[in-house]
Amino acid sequence: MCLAIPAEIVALHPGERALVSLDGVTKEISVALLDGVAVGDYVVVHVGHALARIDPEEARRTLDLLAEAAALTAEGAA
Amino acid sequence: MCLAIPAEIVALHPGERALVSLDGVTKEISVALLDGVAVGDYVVVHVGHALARIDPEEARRTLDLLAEAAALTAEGAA
Amino acid sequence: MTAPRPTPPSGGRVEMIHGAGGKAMAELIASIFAPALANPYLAQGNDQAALPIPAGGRLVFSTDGAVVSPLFFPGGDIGKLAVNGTVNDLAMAGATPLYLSTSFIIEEGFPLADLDRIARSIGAAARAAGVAVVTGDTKVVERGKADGLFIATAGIGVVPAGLELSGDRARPGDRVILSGSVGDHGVAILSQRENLSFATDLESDCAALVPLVAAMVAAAGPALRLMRDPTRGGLAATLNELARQSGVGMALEEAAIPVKPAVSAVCELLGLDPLTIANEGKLVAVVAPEAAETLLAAMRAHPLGAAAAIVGTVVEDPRRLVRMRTAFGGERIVDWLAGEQLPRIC
Amino acid sequence: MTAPRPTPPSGGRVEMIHGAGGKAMAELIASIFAPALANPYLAQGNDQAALPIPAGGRLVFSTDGAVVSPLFFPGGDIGKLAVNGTVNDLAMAGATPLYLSTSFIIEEGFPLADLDRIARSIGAAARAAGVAVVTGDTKVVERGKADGLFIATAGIGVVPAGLELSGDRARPGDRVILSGSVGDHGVAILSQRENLSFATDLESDCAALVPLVAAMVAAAGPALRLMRDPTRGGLAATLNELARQSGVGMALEEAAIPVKPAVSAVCELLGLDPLTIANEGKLVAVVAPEAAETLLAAMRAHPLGAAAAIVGTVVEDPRRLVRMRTAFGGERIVDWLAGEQLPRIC
Amino acid sequence: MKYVDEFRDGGLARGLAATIAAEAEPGRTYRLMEFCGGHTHAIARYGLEDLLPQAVRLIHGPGCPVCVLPVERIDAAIALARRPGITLCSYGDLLRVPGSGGTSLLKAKAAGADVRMVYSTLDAVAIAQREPERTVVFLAIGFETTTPASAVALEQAEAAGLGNFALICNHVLTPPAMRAILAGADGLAADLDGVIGPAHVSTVIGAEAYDFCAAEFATPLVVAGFEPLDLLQAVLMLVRQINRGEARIETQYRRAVTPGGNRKAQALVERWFEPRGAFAWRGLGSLPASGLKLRPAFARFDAEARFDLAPRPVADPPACECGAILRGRKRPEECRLFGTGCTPDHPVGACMVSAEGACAARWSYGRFRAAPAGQAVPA
Amino acid sequence: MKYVDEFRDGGLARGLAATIAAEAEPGRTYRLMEFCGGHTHAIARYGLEDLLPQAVRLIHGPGCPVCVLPVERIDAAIALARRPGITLCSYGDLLRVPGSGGTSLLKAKAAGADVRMVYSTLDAVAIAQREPERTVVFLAIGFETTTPASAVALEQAEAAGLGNFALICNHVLTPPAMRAILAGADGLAADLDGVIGPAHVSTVIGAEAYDFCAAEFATPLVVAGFEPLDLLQAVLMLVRQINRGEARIETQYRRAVTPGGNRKAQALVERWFEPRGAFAWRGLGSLPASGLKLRPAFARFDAEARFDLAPRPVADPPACECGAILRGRKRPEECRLFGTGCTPDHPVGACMVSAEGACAARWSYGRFRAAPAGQAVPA
Ligand code: SF4
Ligand code: SF4
Ligand SMILES: [Mg+2]
Ligand SMILES: [Mg+2]
Ligand SMILES: [Mg+2]
Ligand SMILES: [Mg+2]
Ligand SMILES: [Mg+2]
Ligand SMILES: [Mg+2]
Ligand SMILES: [Mg+2]
Ligand SMILES: [Mg+2]
Ligand SMILES: [Mg+2]
Ligand SMILES: [Mg+2]
Repeated sequence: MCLAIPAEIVALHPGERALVSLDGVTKEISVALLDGVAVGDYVVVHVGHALARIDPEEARRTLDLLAEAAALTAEGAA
Repeated sequence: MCLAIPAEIVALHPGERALVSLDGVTKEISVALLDGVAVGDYVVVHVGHALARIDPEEARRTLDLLAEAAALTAEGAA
Repeated sequence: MTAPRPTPPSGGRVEMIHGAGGKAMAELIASIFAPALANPYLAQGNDQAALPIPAGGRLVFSTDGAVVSPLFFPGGDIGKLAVNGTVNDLAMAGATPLYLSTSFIIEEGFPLADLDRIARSIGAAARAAGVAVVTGDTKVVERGKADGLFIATAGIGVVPAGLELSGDRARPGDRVILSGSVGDHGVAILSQRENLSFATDLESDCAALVPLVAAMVAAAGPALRLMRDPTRGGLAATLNELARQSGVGMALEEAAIPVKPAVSAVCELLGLDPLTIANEGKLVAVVAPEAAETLLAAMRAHPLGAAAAIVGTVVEDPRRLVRMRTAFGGERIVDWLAGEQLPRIC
Repeated sequence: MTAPRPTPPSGGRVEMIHGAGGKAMAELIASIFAPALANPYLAQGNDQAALPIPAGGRLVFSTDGAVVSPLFFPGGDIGKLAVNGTVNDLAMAGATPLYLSTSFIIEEGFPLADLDRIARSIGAAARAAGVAVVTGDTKVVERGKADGLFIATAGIGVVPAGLELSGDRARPGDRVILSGSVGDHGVAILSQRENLSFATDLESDCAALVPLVAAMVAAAGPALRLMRDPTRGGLAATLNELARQSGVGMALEEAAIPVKPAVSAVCELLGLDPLTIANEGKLVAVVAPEAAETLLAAMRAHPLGAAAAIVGTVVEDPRRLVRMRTAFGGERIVDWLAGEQLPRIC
Repeated sequence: MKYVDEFRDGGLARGLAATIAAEAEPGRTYRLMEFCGGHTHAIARYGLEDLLPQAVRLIHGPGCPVCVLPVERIDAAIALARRPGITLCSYGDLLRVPGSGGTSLLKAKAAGADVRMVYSTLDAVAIAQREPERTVVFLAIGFETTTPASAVALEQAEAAGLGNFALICNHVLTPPAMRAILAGADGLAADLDGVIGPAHVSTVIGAEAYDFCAAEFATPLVVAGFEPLDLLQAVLMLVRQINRGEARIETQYRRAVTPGGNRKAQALVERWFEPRGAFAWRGLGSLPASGLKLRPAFARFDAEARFDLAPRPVADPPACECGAILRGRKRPEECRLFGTGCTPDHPVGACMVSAEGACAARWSYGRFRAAPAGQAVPA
Repeated sequence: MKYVDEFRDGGLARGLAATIAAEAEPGRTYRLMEFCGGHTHAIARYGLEDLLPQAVRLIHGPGCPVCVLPVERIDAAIALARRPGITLCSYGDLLRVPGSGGTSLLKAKAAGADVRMVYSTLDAVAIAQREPERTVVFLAIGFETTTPASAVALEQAEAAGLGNFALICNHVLTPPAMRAILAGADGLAADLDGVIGPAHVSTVIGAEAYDFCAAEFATPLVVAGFEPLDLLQAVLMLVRQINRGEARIETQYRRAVTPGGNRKAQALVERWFEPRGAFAWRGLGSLPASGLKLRPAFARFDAEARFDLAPRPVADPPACECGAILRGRKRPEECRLFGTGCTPDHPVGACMVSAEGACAARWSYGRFRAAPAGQAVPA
């Protein structure tokens, strides 16, 4: 039910709507729940609404932590 | 368009309606256009309405005249 | 009618999921179609049936879509009609029908109990015609996108070498034989239409003509030119088709064409011509004149041809007209139906 | 695409009279179906086609109903789908498809120009698959009683003696080969549904698998156990069917299963599993392990199998489960679709 | 079928035909117009022409209400049927009639309009009751036979207080059309020796309604039943009158027709309808007081008033000879479109539209008969 | 797919799993509840159990709004859908959920009710605009993730002045349910060592909303994304907290979740909805202030008020162990109906209803795993 997926804003449409792209698949969604959405932003899309903006910096940091944790043991490093 | 066929009244139904029979095929029709229709009467049915009562006596007379006319020549008598 | 089988589903309805290719569809097939149609080829359980190749002769292949409304009618139902519609088209080539396929298109919400009844009717009709339903397909469409149920059947038969029946083989002088009364099926269907609201005891003639055809082929041999079942469009359409295909005319005798009183009565009431009304268990045969009486006798000896009659003669006519001497003594053309609107009858 | 033909009807619509068995129907057939499908068997002009009996082997017979919505979609239309739906079911038995029948159920008001376009698509698909549409049937139902057009096809093919492919022949140790990416057809159809409103370049994979199958049979011979096309219900349903039919389990490798990025993306957006989505130009083969690489190479050499992959192994499992090692490293069951509601896709 | 089969006896027919042949005077032609499409149809269906002597020539009149309905009224009905919320009901005969530009009610139905065939007027009322969210318009058509059925429907709609039922009135009257033909409306005198009067129209209006034929035009008229023996008997009665130089109104169809007709039906029609100033007939043009409309008091049931239907006159097809045919001056075969450009599948003119039309009956039932000299027989 | 594929890397997963295994202390069990059905689904879909050491036991929580919706509310929606003139719209997940007596919205649709699947709330508003003659009722369901979408739909309906749009509010709240589980609502203490907090709920309500877990129940919680690496990382974070004896609220899913959440969404929800006194959860019973309803000022959009829906409570099926499963006290295999009387095709209890339910996920994705001792493995 809480299925949501990050997608890139590729165009802003009138009426608080935007076109998002997910690997080339495009879909019009509502961005009424987010202020200041811009083309190039990644947003979390849930039942046709953008719920949250993805913070690229935080994403990078999380991946760094992941890689670090995965490398802690011999198996992970293999 | 003026297709009509004689059928026998076999039952009277409420609401100025009646069941007619034509060689065992029965159909409900309106008898709103004829007063005093009775079971056993033959009526001329047109688009679901009884238009006229058949007069058996006149029918017989017409057939007599027909038979008579048909018998006038040698070919007719053959 | 068949061996004991699981109690048919009651109260349930077909849902979209029954057509989605998953477990619900498999269960629908297993609970309704498999027991009703059981035979070893169907039991192969593949998306196709592998069948022995008949020895000798030619294959005959035909299809029919059944879209009748109502689905149940006096003398039959859509299942029986779907089987016989194809079986008869095979038989008209002189073929022995062997295998049928059934393609079901079901409207969401269709009662499972009705589907079960129709499946059993298909099974019974197939057994009666000596064919096996060996493969099938089931689709479900949303409510409002179909009319309860449509069934398309296709069939394979085999015709022995040397027997060549085709609509182009009628020749001047040939006799036209009709296997029985016309209009029974169409009028039985019409009697079920609410908006026409008439009542009759008449039943559809829906039947597999296979055994009658076997008797005819045995009796007339190569003198038999062709057969065709006068379904949609009735006898009028069939004879006009044949006249066109063979490049001949036809001369009919109205008095020889059997019409049941109830059919005549309904036609008078509604302004229809019995010759344009559908039949589902009748055939027209064209036969060389010298074999006509033999063939007629053979047909009359069979229950499906008890009322058979020679109804006309093939004549030369570059205009390919079907003419008829009326019972009244005059002559008229029997044309294709120009455009009367009848309810769906097959 | 074909020889010059009468200009297709424009602006007109199918009326009830086109299904009434009279002249209007004959004209519809003559102007639309006959030129699009032309072949000598169809030209016999009877209600059935008489065909030469193939020499040797077994007959294969199958049917499919096409009820897809929309009727025209990226990569195909209902006509192409109807042809390939049956052709592929024949090919899955290793058969060479020879003859098709087509049964049209048309909704009153259907544009004649669309019907013409679909008829030509059927003709093109049949020629591409090497089959002839030899017989047919046309019914028209009232507006609101169908969804534009349904087409049921049935087909006859012949399989050479000695080639026995069947869903019950998978044995533990056999390899499972998939001919290409999954989900293309279903997602292409979904992309056309207004209420889902997403856009993609993806096209349906709708294709006749006949030449690929010929190459496979040539390459693997009797080591080929079975083939099946993962249509409705997708790869998941097909593998579960096969597991059930053969009494085995399957062990899949998720990483080996080709899925196009657009298909993955749509599935993520809508919460669907690509393994449950319909394909119309893919097949699953089960092959003895020693022939797996040879077969794979033969498949990859053919355009229809360019992305073929060994996706799993048949295993012993009394519970007949289809299990999958996920790309992530865990394991899970690949079950039949329990009940997701997808639009009508085939 | 009682009162039917007796009047279809082929044996009697041969006798009657012989009598007619015997009584027809040598060298004389009896040009008899059957006014009514029902008669036209019966003549064709039973092949009566084969039974009559050459001397008797049957001329098909304008008595098919479907045939004579002007195109603009079909156009108006189609336009109304296409409006959302409207359910247009009519008798099956009318649905195929071509309007302008090759359209028809059936084609409009195929294209999505809610058009329904009904068997009876009362079916349309029932639809209006069953589907209160639809506005049900009955496209009424017909001669005096059929008008009372429309009146009964209106009575029922009124009694049920239906606000969603209305009627397009195309009812027409027999006597004015007959008068126009006998008078030679376009200045040419009708060349008729006698008239076969309508069967079922006459059950309603009575035989007295035709007195003017004899009185004003010195033309004999016999009201005849629709069965083939009825027709032959009427022909004999006319031949006899003509031979004697008489011009009387007789009734052959006495089993159902009285001099005064069905007074109850007449009263009902009178309550609901009144004559129009003029009404256009395909093939005949505009004829005064020849059509009916709803009385203004019932405007709420009058679709023409309610929906502002303003039929825009459409000219009859130029090559069509219907006018001459309906007046008995030409035969269908003499039209150059007959069977080539104009057939029952693709009718051009009024007479080819319904199975009761002169051209359609000729084509569908009788085209095997010899074509006139100098004209190829259409295949 | 950016921000997706990176978090599905099987290589990193193996490393992370090894680290978790290495850090899990011998002899200790880590009982971690993933509250959210999205996590439950991801665990099953990626087979995460195979990657985790025995010591880590994942317990499926009640975070599937479809699963926990009480039967009586489905019954009420079905009854409403059956009324003429009503078009009932909902997300696909909800349509299959069984109501009383084996019915469901899909079965009601098959039987003729106008039930439509929509992808978004706005589709339902669009239907109401396109079909003004229908009354469109959106059957709203979902946690805090989904509620804002309902609020946006209501905003649009209000702006468009739609009189034919209403909503049945079944929106529920995460914190009260979590509190009930941690508190042991039925008197039994929850036996949990840590909680994996919702991903998308938290984008809306923010991580601070879970402070009570640590403060009141001394239970650590990590808000985690729905991708499998997110989950593994959250497990590692929890293991580490537990090892250290900590109980803090952490956020693994920092790329989308902030401490305060989406204030705009919160404000919109606040405008339209208010908490109910109590709301019944299948398996958990009635929980105070755990559900939302439309504010009385918006009664015109409230289908419960407009159509007098009075859901009649239906007892949970007696043999169903959902309550114990949702509290982490039993595993699906320990229910005697699991896979026999209760399957995703024919669900009996709440947890078998949606693919995100604990029992359904176990059955559909994981039933090959060893059954508990003494219990036959269902085929
Ligand atoms: S054949 Fe056609 S065009 Fe000619 S007169 Fe008759 S109706 Fe008119
Ligand atoms: S298996 Fe079914 S009955 Fe048992 S706990 Fe799960 S949902 Fe409830
Ligand atoms: Mg056929
Ligand atoms: Mg047939
Ligand atoms: Mg046939
Ligand atoms: Mg199939
Ligand atoms: Mg048929
Ligand atoms: Mg098939
Ligand atoms: Mg197929
Ligand atoms: Mg298949
Ligand atoms: Mg057919
Ligand atoms: Mg298919």
